Amino acid sequence: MDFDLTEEQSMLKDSLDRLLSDNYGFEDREKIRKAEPGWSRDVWAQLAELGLLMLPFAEEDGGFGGGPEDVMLAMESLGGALSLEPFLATVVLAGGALREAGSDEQRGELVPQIVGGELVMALAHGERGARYTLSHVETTAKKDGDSYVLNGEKSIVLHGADAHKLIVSARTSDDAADEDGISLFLVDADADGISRRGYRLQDDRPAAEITLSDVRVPDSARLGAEGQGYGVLAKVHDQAIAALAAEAVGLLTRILATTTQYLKDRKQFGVPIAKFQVLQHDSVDIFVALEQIRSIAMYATSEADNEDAEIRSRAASAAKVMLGQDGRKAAETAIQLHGGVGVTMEYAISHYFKRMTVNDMLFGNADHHLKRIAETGSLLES
Amino acid sequence: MDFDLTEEQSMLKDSLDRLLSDNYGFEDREKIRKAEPGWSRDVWAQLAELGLLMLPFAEEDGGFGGGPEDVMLAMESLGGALSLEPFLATVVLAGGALREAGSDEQRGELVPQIVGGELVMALAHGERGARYTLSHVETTAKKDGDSYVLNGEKSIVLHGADAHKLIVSARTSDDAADEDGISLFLVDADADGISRRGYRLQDDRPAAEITLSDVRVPDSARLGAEGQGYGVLAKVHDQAIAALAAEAVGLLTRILATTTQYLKDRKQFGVPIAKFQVLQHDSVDIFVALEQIRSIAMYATSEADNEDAEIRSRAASAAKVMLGQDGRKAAETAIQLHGGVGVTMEYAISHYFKRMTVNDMLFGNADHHLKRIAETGSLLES
Amino acid sequence: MELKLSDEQRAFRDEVRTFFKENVPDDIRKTMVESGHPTKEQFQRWTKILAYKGWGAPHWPEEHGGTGWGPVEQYIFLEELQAYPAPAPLPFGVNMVGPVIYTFGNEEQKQTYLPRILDLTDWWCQGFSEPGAGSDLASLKTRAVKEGDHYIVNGQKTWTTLAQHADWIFCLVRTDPDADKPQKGISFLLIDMKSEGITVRPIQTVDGGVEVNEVFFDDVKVPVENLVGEENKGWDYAKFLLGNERTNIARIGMSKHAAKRIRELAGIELAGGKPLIEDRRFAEKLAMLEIDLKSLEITQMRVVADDAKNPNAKTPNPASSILKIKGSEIQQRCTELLMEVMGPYAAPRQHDDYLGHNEPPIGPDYAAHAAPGYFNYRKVSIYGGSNEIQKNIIAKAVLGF
Amino acid sequence: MELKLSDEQRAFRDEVRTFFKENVPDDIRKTMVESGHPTKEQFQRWTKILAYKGWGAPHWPEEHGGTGWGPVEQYIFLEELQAYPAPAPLPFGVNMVGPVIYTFGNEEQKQTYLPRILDLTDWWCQGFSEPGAGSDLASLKTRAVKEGDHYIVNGQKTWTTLAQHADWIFCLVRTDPDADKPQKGISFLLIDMKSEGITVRPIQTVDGGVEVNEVFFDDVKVPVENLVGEENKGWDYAKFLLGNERTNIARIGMSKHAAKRIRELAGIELAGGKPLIEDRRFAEKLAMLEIDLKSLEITQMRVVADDAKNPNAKTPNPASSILKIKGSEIQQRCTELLMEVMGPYAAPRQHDDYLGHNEPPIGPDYAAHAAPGYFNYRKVSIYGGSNEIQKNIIAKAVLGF
Repeated sequence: MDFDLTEEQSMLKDSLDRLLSDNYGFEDREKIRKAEPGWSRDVWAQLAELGLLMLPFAEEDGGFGGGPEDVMLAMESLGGALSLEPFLATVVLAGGALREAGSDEQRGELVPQIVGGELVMALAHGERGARYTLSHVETTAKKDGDSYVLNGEKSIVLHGADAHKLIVSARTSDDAADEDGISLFLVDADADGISRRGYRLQDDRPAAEITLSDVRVPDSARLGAEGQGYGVLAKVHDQAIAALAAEAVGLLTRILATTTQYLKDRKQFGVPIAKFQVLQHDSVDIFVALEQIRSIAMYATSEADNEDAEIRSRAASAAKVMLGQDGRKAAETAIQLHGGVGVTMEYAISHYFKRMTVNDMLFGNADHHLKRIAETGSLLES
Repeated sequence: MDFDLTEEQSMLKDSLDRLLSDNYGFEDREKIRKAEPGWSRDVWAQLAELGLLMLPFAEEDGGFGGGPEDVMLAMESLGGALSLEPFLATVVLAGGALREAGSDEQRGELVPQIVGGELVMALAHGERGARYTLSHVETTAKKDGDSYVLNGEKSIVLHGADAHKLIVSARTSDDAADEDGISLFLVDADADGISRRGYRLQDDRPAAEITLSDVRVPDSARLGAEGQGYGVLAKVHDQAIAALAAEAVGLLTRILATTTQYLKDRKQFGVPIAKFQVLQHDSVDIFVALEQIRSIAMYATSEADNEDAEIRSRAASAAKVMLGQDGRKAAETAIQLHGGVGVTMEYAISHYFKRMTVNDMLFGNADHHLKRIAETGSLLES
Repeated sequence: MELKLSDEQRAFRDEVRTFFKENVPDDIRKTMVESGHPTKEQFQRWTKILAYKGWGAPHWPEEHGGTGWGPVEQYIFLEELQAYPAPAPLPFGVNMVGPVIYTFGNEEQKQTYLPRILDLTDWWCQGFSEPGAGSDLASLKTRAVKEGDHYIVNGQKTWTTLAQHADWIFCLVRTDPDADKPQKGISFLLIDMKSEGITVRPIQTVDGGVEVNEVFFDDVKVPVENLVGEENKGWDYAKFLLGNERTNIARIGMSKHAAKRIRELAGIELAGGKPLIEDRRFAEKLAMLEIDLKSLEITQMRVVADDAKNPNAKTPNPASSILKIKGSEIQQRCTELLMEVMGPYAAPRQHDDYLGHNEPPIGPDYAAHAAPGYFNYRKVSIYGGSNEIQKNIIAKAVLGF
Repeated sequence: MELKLSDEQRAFRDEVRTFFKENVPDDIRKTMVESGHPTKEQFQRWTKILAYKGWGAPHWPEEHGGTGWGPVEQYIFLEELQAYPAPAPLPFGVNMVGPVIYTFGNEEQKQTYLPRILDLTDWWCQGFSEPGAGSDLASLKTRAVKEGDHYIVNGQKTWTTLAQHADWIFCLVRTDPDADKPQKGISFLLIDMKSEGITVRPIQTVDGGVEVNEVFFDDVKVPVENLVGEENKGWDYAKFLLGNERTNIARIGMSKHAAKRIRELAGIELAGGKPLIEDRRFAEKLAMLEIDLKSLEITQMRVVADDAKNPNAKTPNPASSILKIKGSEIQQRCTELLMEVMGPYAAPRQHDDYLGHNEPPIGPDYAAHAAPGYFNYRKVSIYGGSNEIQKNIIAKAVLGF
């Protein structure tokens, strides 16, 4: 039982927070989100320089040798700043698949580029027919000599339009929703046969629809064993959920601070509206949600590397349920407490609200994960 | 679209409210509940005299010829007084089965006795294995010459210990949970082979466990066609739910009045606690629940005689869901607003809270009815 | 007690329903179904159709060009309209300034403005709110100083809905800054939006749209004949106007349409290989929504019936006060559930305003407006007196706190 | 960050767990599982077992007969105890008056009272609350007038838990009615319940039990040596006592046991022919409860770890303030869900108090206490500072309102 940061972690967190407060204030972020590509290559380079992009990679691959806990600290700070940078896409999602399934050669080539901030990657997994079923893959990879030919459409790929390399899930055997038969492939984003349509999510994060038409990749581009991609995807998604939970702690910390400050500043009929008990208690509800989500984020993080997939994924599901319920409710409350200005784009609070809303749609919403937990027995026995 | 009471209804309601306020105040009721049989034969006689027990019976049977709306008015007033009288058991449940399935002869014999207050009846339907499945009947009725022999156990029969006559559901064919094959029988409560164990529900209403061992009744005791009892039971239970919804309006009206008065009277740190905005808003939530439940009670009542069983039962289910959710929540809020005294038996509020709680357990709880509605399509198209 | 419509009422409903079916242009209905945000041209075209039928102002007396309908007919009309769905008459002219003009305005004002409201020849907007004032309307700072036969207006209004389309704005302005109470010394002015010195600045809302605006007045000259009623009595007219606002605040018809659409689309979208509507949790959430909506519909009918019975009642039916609270909650739940139907496809942003777009949709073509609708509808528990304010009002007026 | 126990902590937990397994009498565990209301004899028997082991007062310093454990050990002990489940040491002696005596009492008082608290030779009860005072403790009216070597006490206390079993009561009494503030002029007295002039009147609670009482004082003579600390300084000691109350307020272990039992019984009770636990809605409600509980457990651990790190911190970890709110909500949801498991069989009332009954059960034998437990647990969001008060405290202390 230990909740202290190491000295290294404290220092990194301080540096990161300073970097973000200097370069990622609301006005900075407004400029970034309104321009292409929707994130800041300059900030990304600074994050690389700070060592943030190396955190979860193994030392032998050129990383820092950290773990989910370090990602948690990073995501919390990035969340506080409402970051639009490709950290989740590159380091957590694609990077996670690389860590989990990449060969020595693959890691040796790519990790240093990620760490250096030169390589942006994306995990191209979602498909139109999947909704939240992780094993739903219709994209096919047909073996042809010593290469594979990929065909299919990938949807809502985070940072898919600006990634240099994609990790694509494709079916090498079995049927659409089977867990067996999914393989992962490293694909250059500008390979022949790939077309991408970039857009923004409701909260301004960049994403893309990606079509693969007869995209040919060599055997060596396969990540991990053929047909065994599901386990990798499951783990990576659980880790991504833990990361979103940490992000939510950052979001809610800022939501709470912004809201209480607003209530103290805003006067009506001559008194600060913070004097109204109902508004105070609503703010307390946000505080309670923040602290409870902080706890569940720690839980999901502490299990994120667990090799027992059931324990790991139940912890992730528990966190995702709370984000979608308590987290979203808290964000809605914050909007309500802000009144009219809360529903304008001119106040930061609406952007936090949208991030919290969109996060519920990623990697399975609250209902999806509640069902998953309910179907797998008690959460308390693990 | 018309929400006015007729002159007759207004007069009856006024008389009933006067009778109850004269004879059924909290102290009166305390005496009644603490004695046997747990209700007042004296008040029952007065209710009969007032004409309350004749309301829903046909004029040709000696009744008033009223309908669910009249029952609604009666139940609302009885609910306000937290009545322990066998109105629901005798007039709504058993009386309903009699109205629906009784032969001219059966009605001709029994209705006048009910109307006169001499005959208390109970519907002996529930069984241990049923939970909330209405068609679950394991009690058997075996044809033997020109009589039936009944065997089985009936459970949580409202007013079962003090009823003079029972209407017993028993299976004449098919299997435990089938809708077909259930028949209804009129049985003298002191017939050979019947043993009864009386007790009180958590809110002090009398109930009983009833065992039938080789209870022999003549063919003429069958109520309605053989094997066709389910439709009767379904209708009667929908009507009982509408009656409980009306009762809840009475309960909540009193809960709201008691609570707001308490907040105005109770002082802490020198000021009435009614000054606290949070407690005011909590009271408003009770008010909102009351008005919404008043509306849904009207809906269930207006459909309670509908021959389209689906429309009728969906309206009843809608009401029951609101009673179990909004109604119970409002009662819990009232307890919380009362603080310590709210959890003592010495304040009326705890008794209202218990009635509201127990009502959720009768005739299917909120979850049961929500499932029923969700399975049968939209509520809005009817 | 009879919850169903009378034969006469049913006939009226059928007439209204048939009229919508035959007269609402398809493109306008489509816009209502998809986004709920008609264009200016669509509003104008549809209002002219309504006005031609004589239904431009459902609750105005006949002498001013209204329908002369009672509360029940108005209720039926609006419910049917929302459920079809078709755009409701724009409230700024018909619900707000119109009744002020025919109640407090002079003959010339009535002649000039009322007919042009009915067919949307004049698009009005509302100049009440000011920055930082919120529910404390009376703290307004916009000044109007009389100089000869004009007022010179300076100041700023905000939350002015659809001001970008407006021809006229009705404003509360301070004409006597020395009055002993902030409510005194306020006047009610009608101002031509084409006047020199008016600037409209759009406020982008959380859904990406520009529904509201700031309106700046910089030495704007307003003829004295544009004063409604008496100078410094504007607060009375404003209270009258706000008192009319509760008409159809529950928007049952709109939520009914939304619930129907949720059910329809949840029958198309698949979750785990089966239509989402067959998912028990989803189906139960929708059922719960419908139960609350059914109950509120009857609450609304109780209020309407009461209004019809007591047309001049000073104190409204206590149940009316919950229409705003429950109505807005239900509307919000509709937008949330619709968003949930889309699953991940509520996430992509497909346009930045209400003007539509030409690119093919990402995911299903009905997904684009789901999240913006949810974002946008956070407003319904904020505006028109936030739900917290509504509860304060009930606590005082109904519960006697 | 490490959420798991260290090897050392795990060893301690195993020791505690083994001790309970080997030493909690079966009948006492059964009572805890079924009703959570041990009899007086059971409390006494169990406390003697704990005391014999040296664990009578988990959080007292060793010099007074306590364990000397740090926050982490205390936490583990209580969690394991609740989860077993076994009765927690009665708070009135061990948590409340004991620390007041060893902190503010004189040597003779320590010698006299502390050992008898540890093994429940003396059963204490609390005389703080008075009728109509609620959270406004300082408004107390019970008077103590010094006459020679006695105080003469007159007045009334209420909400006195288990006073019917008590040997002693610790009371706040007003010794100086003319003090300039109500908090001044209050003294802290220890009163023998056998004293002449004391009457105990049970208050029947909503569950039918008699857990609380009114205690009347009619010219009760109390020796002056029963004064703790200084006269008129009682308010300070009371504040100290109340400040200790947050120990284990979340009762995670108890809720864990409850969740386990709900799951077990929902596996037995059938709904529509299948175990209730297979009903999706029920299973999801239980899962939701477990998620909240898991999260609160970690919040509790954060607070415990913080306490262990900063044993003398003046300001508690802000997260500690939510333990009461969420802990009580979760306990209430446990009682509600357990009641729901019983379906209609939660309705029959099978006894009027905690003393058990000899009749065969109506329905399943585990149903009898479900509804009373639900009724009774409404109190946990009321007592010890209602959840509304807790939110006021957070609003002020944490959010700076």
